[in-house]
Amino acid sequence: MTKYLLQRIVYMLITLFIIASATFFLMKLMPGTPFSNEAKLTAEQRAVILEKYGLDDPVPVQYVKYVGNLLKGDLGVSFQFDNRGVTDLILDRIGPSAYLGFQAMVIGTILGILLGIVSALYQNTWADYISTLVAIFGIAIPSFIFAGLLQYVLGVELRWFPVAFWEGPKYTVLPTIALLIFPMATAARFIRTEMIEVLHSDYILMARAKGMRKSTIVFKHALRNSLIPLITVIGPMAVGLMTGTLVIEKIFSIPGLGEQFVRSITTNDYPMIMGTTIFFAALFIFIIFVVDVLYGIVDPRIRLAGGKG
Amino acid sequence: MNTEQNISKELFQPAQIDLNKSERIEKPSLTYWQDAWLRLRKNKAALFGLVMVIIVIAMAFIGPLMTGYGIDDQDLSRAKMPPKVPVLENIGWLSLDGKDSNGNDVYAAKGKEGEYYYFGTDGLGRDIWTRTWEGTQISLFIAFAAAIIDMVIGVAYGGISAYYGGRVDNYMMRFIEILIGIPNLVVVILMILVLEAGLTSIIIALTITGWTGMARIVRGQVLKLKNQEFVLASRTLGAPDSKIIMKHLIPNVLGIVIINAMFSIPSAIFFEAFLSFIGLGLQAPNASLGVMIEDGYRSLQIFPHMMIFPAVVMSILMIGFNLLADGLRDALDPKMRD
Amino acid sequence: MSNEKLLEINNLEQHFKLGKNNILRAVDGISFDIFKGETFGLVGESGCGKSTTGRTIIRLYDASGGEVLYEGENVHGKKSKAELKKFNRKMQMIFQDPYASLNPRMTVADIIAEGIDIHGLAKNSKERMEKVYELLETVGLNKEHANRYPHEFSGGQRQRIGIARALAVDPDFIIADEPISALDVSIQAQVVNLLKKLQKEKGLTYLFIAHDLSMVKYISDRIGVMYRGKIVELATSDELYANPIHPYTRSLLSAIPLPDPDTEKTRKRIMYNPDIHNYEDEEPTMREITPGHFVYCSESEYKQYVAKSNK
Amino acid sequence: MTEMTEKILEVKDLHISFETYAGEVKAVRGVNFDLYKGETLAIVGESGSGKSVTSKSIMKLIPTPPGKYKNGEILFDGKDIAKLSEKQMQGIRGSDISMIFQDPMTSLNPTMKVGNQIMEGIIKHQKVSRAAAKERALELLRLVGIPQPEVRLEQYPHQFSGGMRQRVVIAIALACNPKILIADEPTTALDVTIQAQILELMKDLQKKTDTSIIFITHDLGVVANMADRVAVMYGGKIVEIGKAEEIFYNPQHPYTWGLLSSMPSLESGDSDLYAIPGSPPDLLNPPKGDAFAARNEFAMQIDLEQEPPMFKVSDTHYAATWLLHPDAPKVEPPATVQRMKESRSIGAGKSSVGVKEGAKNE
Amino acid sequence: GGGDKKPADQGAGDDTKKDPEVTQEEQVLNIIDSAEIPTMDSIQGTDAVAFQVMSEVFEGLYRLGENGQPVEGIAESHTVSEDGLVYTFKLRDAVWSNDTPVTAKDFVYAWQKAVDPASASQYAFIMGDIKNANKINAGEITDLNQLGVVAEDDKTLVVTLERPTPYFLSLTTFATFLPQNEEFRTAQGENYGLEVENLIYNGPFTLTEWKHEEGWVYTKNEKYWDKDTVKLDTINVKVVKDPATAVSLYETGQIDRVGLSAEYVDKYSADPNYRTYGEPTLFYLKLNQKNEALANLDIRKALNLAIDKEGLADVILNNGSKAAYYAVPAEFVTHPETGEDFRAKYGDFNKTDKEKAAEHWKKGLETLGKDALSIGYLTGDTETAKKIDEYIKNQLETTLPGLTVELQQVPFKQRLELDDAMDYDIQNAGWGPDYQDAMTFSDLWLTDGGHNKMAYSNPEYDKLVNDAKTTLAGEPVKRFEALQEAERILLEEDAALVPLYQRGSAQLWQPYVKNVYVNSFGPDYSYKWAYIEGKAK
Ligand SMILES: Nc1ncnc2c1ncn2[C@@H]1O[C@H](COP(=O)(O)OP(=O)(O)OP(=O)(O)O)[C@@H](O)[C@H]1O
Ligand SMILES: Nc1ncnc2c1ncn2[C@@H]1O[C@H](COP(=O)(O)OP(=O)(O)OP(=O)(O)O)[C@@H](O)[C@H]1O
Ligand SMILES: [Mg+2]
Ligand SMILES: [Mg+2]
Repeated sequence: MTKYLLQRIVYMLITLFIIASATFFLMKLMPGTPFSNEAKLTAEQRAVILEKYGLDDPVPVQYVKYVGNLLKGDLGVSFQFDNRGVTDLILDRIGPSAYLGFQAMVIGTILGILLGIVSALYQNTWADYISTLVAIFGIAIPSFIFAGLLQYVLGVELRWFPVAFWEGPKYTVLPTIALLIFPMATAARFIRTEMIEVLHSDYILMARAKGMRKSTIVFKHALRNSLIPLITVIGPMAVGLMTGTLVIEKIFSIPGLGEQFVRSITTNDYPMIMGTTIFFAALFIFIIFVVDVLYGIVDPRIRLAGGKG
Repeated sequence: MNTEQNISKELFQPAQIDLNKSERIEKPSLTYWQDAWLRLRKNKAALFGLVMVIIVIAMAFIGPLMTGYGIDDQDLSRAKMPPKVPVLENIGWLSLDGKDSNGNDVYAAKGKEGEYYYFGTDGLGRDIWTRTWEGTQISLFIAFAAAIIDMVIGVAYGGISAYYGGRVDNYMMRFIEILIGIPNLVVVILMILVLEAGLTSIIIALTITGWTGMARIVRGQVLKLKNQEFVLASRTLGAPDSKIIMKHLIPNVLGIVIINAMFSIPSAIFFEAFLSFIGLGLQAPNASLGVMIEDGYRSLQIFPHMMIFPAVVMSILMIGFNLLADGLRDALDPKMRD
Repeated sequence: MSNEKLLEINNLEQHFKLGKNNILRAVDGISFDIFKGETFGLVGESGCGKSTTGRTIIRLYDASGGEVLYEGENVHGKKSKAELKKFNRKMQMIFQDPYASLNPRMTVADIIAEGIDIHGLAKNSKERMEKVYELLETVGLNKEHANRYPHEFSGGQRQRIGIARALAVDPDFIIADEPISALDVSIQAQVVNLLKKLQKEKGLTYLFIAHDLSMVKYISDRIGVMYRGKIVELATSDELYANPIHPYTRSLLSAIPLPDPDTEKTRKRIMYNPDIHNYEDEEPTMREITPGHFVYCSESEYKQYVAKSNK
Repeated sequence: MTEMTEKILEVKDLHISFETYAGEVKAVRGVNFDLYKGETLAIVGESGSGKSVTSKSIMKLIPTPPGKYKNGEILFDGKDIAKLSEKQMQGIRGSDISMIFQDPMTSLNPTMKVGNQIMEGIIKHQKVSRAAAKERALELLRLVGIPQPEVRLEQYPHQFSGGMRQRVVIAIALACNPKILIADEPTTALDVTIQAQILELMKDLQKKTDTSIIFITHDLGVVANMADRVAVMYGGKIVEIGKAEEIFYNPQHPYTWGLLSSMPSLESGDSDLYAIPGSPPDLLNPPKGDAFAARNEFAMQIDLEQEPPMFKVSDTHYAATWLLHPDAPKVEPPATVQRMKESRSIGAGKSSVGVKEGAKNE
Repeated sequence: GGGDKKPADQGAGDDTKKDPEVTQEEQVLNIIDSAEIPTMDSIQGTDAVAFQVMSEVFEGLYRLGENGQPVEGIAESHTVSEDGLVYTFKLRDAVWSNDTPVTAKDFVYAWQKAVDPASASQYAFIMGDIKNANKINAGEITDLNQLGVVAEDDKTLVVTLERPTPYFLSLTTFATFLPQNEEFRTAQGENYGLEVENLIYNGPFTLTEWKHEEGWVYTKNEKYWDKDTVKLDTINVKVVKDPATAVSLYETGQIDRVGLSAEYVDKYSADPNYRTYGEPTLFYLKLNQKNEALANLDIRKALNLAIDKEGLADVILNNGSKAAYYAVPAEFVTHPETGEDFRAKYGDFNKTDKEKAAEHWKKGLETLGKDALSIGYLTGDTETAKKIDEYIKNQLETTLPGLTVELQQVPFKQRLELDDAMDYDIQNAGWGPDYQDAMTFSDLWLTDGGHNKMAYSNPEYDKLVNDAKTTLAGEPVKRFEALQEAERILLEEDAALVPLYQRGSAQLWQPYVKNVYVNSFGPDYSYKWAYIEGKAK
């Protein structure tokens, strides 16, 4: 078990390392430098800056230095914000993103699961059609439209919830709703498909033959078995949501990582791009690992250390 | 339990039974696809979806011819006009009467009484009806391109990974993980450097980013299939790998591939809109549905027609594709056949 | 049936690596010969390695050890593509699951003609179709089935299509891996009869794998009983049923239910406990108890068995 | 078997159809039988003949849609099951009637501990505490011969072998001392040796609890081992029903003949097996007349036109074949069947009843 | 701010000019800004947000007052030497928020630091008029004390210039010219300016709360020398990036001012709180003469005459922007003597005339020996830009037969890169003033001008502009007229670029917000004099 874990961790680190390296070199190909803004720097000034940020070295040297710093856990200093450490910036911004993402993910998934269950139980009835339609809309319509409508209707017209900003639980309502539509729709579709299949399986028949109540059958027997395929997609989706979504953060003026990251790309803030990428990738790889663990929990047949099946 | 008495004795003569006939199959011979079509036809929702898709596709080609306006016929004197449709203009609640939200007849105000813009006009005075259907063409093209790319690369990658298995599989899957790990935006922005806006760029962008999900699904399927007895049978006959892949594996993953390709269509359509947004999409004045929706979204409160019509067409398309995909899944699922 | 060896299996091993230190010895050093024209039955409990044996022989798996000699030539070991193709023509396989063994996306004609195409056995498409029709007839189906798809057939018909596919390349040796286990009783007889008929007509040699002993007994000339990757007893079928020696064989035989209520009601089942053997001190091997009757046993067991069978 | 007391279940003229894309599959087309207390009724017949549908319909487990109860009634203790609500059925299922399915690999929930799967039904039906249910579960596991039940209770199905899983399924089915146990091919997926163990176990338990068993299989060996009475199904109907001895030693329906003779006995020689030609009927369009006619070498004109009624052979033995009509020509059953008959007539009648009665006296 | 301008959505001002009364009302202003403060180090500031914040919490020698005129800040008064080269500033008694006095040394320290190449200040160039600034900045002089700024004593600052600079006072209002306290800064080390507590203030307000990416709060600075003028107690600033969100916030009464993007103008143009403002920011098409076709005067003329700019400004932008036919904006600088606007003399160049455009086009094509042309059009990727570009493309293509315009939208950074490399044909660009003088626009098009990058070169133009910089520096009228003449050459004779519009902005202001000054360069607004009146009703 420990051995397996260690092996996993080594794999994860290697993947992370490759992602970091690839991003590093790709970034070097990006147009512009962080300081081309006004093009009014003197050669001397430019040299000073380049030296300050280690940009005067040949790319391979920069790379080696970067990796060295990385190993020390040093992600460098942001270019766009004077003197601010990348690590601090990320930790600062991840809070709201993660909070929102997590909340949306959890609520969305739960709602989606319920929707999927209704769909599966009442297959080809109105309940099914309506929940399918909801799911399709959720997948087909981008979240910025939902966000805009929510803001206008619930925020401006009805004044039920604050229009924007990040000042407490009440402020999370609208962005959460806008964000949760997608996981909800996805979960609903996956659960529906899987649940229909599971409900036709022998062990469900067996549970019915035992005289179990419908609710018991659905929640105790069928649900857990229907979750497995959902877990696979939920993992990466969770990373996507928790690392911040540009549009939602922009529309609701939330100080999150998504907006920050996009800006760091458009301003060529190399350390920030790199840092965020590594952070995302690490989170992503970690979540994949968590998904594997979850598999094991949801499905006892799958054991972490390999073994059977 | 007595038997009836009035049965003629002749009936007890041995019958001429051709025992070979008992091997006859009564059902008409159906190919896999014919059979799937039969199933699909029974599925009302799927059929409805199919009809919706067909109508939208047809309109995409007929629509632009119906008004005589081109997609780039700008005229600022007729900018931002609300929709007005002959006949329907008389039905009040449809608000297709050319009046704005305050009830002013914009057509009269602008001196365009005799003219009709079914979906209204945009900020540059272009006919949204024409643009919507032209945009539908583009979006459909993107959708199919995405689906095909998904199918070609995703299927090939997933198929190879699973078929050769072991170390190859391990490395190929790690590679996918790495691909997903590198932020999309970095890659796409880099592409702006090398590429010019246009279809090629869109397709390349889709190629770089779109297929990993499909590859994973196909891999799973092929892993299951490759140990199926019919594949083993082919191997005992001495079939080369290429033949096994082409004849046995690919045809059998096709169903699930088609379904997944359909599900990937919505995201492709909006990805294109995003590409347009950062300058990699189609050259203006061409605009896809996604781009029109994004543009229109900005005016939603004041000129809702600029977003609503493209959005409705898009929704119809999406619902159509999804219902169809759902139906196809049921129709193509081997578990459902008898 | 002759005494000419068609196939010699020497110390065949097939190990699956399940994890780092977890090796499953699915086939653990078995040896036997199959003679030209005979049917060699292989029985044993589920998971004892019967299928693996069959699949290793036909090279679906590369053997972990040992050799398979076909007419004196090793099937395993490095081979050119052409040589392998030659073996592929001589050896064929019929599979267990009539649903899984036919590609649902191919017509019956294409399924049957696959071997013909691969080995270029037909000059043109007309000849190809003629061959297909002929094969269909051989297995009791007819022309009009050629353009249909597997899902339109019943299990028995599918199994016959599988047989036709194997026959298409004119093999000498066919491995039938539980060809009837998945079929209905009423259909099983059709397939078994067909296999027997084909053997008579074409002089085929079979390796017949099953766990239904009554059917194996009926069709086989000689039978090997497998237990956990090893052959524990090997004899002609009559001998095996008349004088089962190895305790596992006896237990197996005692467990077969017979379609006769009277005998069933009096039947006593014999249990097999693998712990009764004492193999720690004495190396077990295959030993000939009576001519042609081999049992996997230790020296002391051997003596015991000989004594018993002489009684 | 006249002394067999109460009927616990009566199935009368049961018709069940499935609505599929291709049309209506008439899976069960008029099935009649009774089940007596303490007996084992075996239902045999080939795949698709409607065995499972019949048995599921007794528990009202046919999925509707696509399934449909077209006609007939199922009387359990005098109540028509078809008329009971889902709620009422939940009370009956698992407590009065329980069921064992064919495949032990798939009939246990892979993500639920075995103990919970056993206890669930007990808690529901007997309204006892978890602790008490656990006690009962342990007892059951012991009863079905699973060693170390305390440990096993906490394990998941995949940690059990096939035979053990089927034992667990049996334990679940027996948990509430059902009056009727329906076993739908409970050993088909198992090895012969394990099958033998399971069969022994079931017989053993039946002796102790006096449960009535409906045993579905297509293995005649198993039938011979288990059954007091046998019903042979073909094409959605029972074509022959009678005591085990009557079916094995004096079969009347040509399909039964076919079944019996296609099994090679250990003595059968080198001659070809008797094979029923052709394939089973298509229940989408059941043929006119006798469904078996197309595969019946003894078919008569009338078989193609009219469905045969049940002819009485003895008080306990009926068969639906025109061959039993007085006007029908006499035909010889195939050799194997003849042989069975002969071997039997040598020592007829002695043992069988005795065994049964012996069982009852215990 | 200076440099390239992206069309923005905001910008505002106030036309209520009542005498400030002392009111009993809560003096709280709620506003938004479009981004997080990138830096609080005055010598590193480059963008509008930074300039705005710094102007509220710091104070330089002068600050922008009503009508964008410099009014005294830390400087009580100043004298200029005869030759216009030496400025002597007398400082008043003012203190930093940590009670240390603001002295001349603080200016010397900050200014030296700004031009020190080691600081890599991007706005160091703006000090170029000070003696030796450019040389130090380029590393030619390493002794910072050579910079032409000296603290004669704590209250006297002497600045020596390279050349007479008429607009020097307006420069001193600029963020880069703000003072910094050396002692404090050194004590803070790396952390200087990162949080509220790492800063000291000497402006009308102090920064009392700063939640990164969310917003910040200004509180009245009780130690400010002119605190009696300051009425507002608190200004709450929130970061809002989405224009629609901003409007929604205004609608729900959470903010007191909002900028309107074009779409919203239609909705609110009849609103009593609707205002539009012109800005001295100019947008135009750069025509790269490295392109053979664009080197042709007829072609350039054609392009100049072909576009209906009124439609662009009134229908598409629709926010107070004006069609532009000039290279120096209107209402920006006035004649030193007559007080006439810069535009008064020549008015508009190249008024739209589609027929004439077509004629020039035909002639141009003939000269080139072609009958069709395909021209690239480099542009940014903002939403407004997109719409404008589509319009221009259509205008050009429909007016000029045989022309194909190929749009190339790229992110801002990449556009600058391509601009620098002169790798484009036509480019949509803009410019806002760095200081209040026509020169900030005129010197763009010098042959070696940093912003030229379109291969425009006319010795006549160069001479006029350079003269204005040097020989005519002391003669305001001649200088002014020279720059007017230069513009005429640039547009009338050379048609070197296609002016598009002078930006305006449309805004909604709550009527109770009074006395906010709108600036044409530097910080967008001045809140020092602002107050709230009538909100309570
Ligand atoms: N590809 C494989 N990888 C790993 N283990 C395998 C593989 N194939 C078979 N095994 C294992 O090898 C053992 C023998 O399997 P095999 O299929 O040969 O048994 P069998 O006798 O044919 O059983 P059955 O009667 O169930 O068909 C089993 O434990 C099985 O799980
Ligand atoms: N859910 C269903 N939908 C459609 N048809 C069904 C369904 N369930 C059963 N059938 C049909 O009903 C008929 C009887 O099926 P049933 O399962 O009772 O057969 P069986 O005798 O149990 O066969 P087996 O021995 O294979 O288990 C078959 O033709 C089957 O296809
Ligand atoms: Mg096997
Ligand atoms: Mg069944």
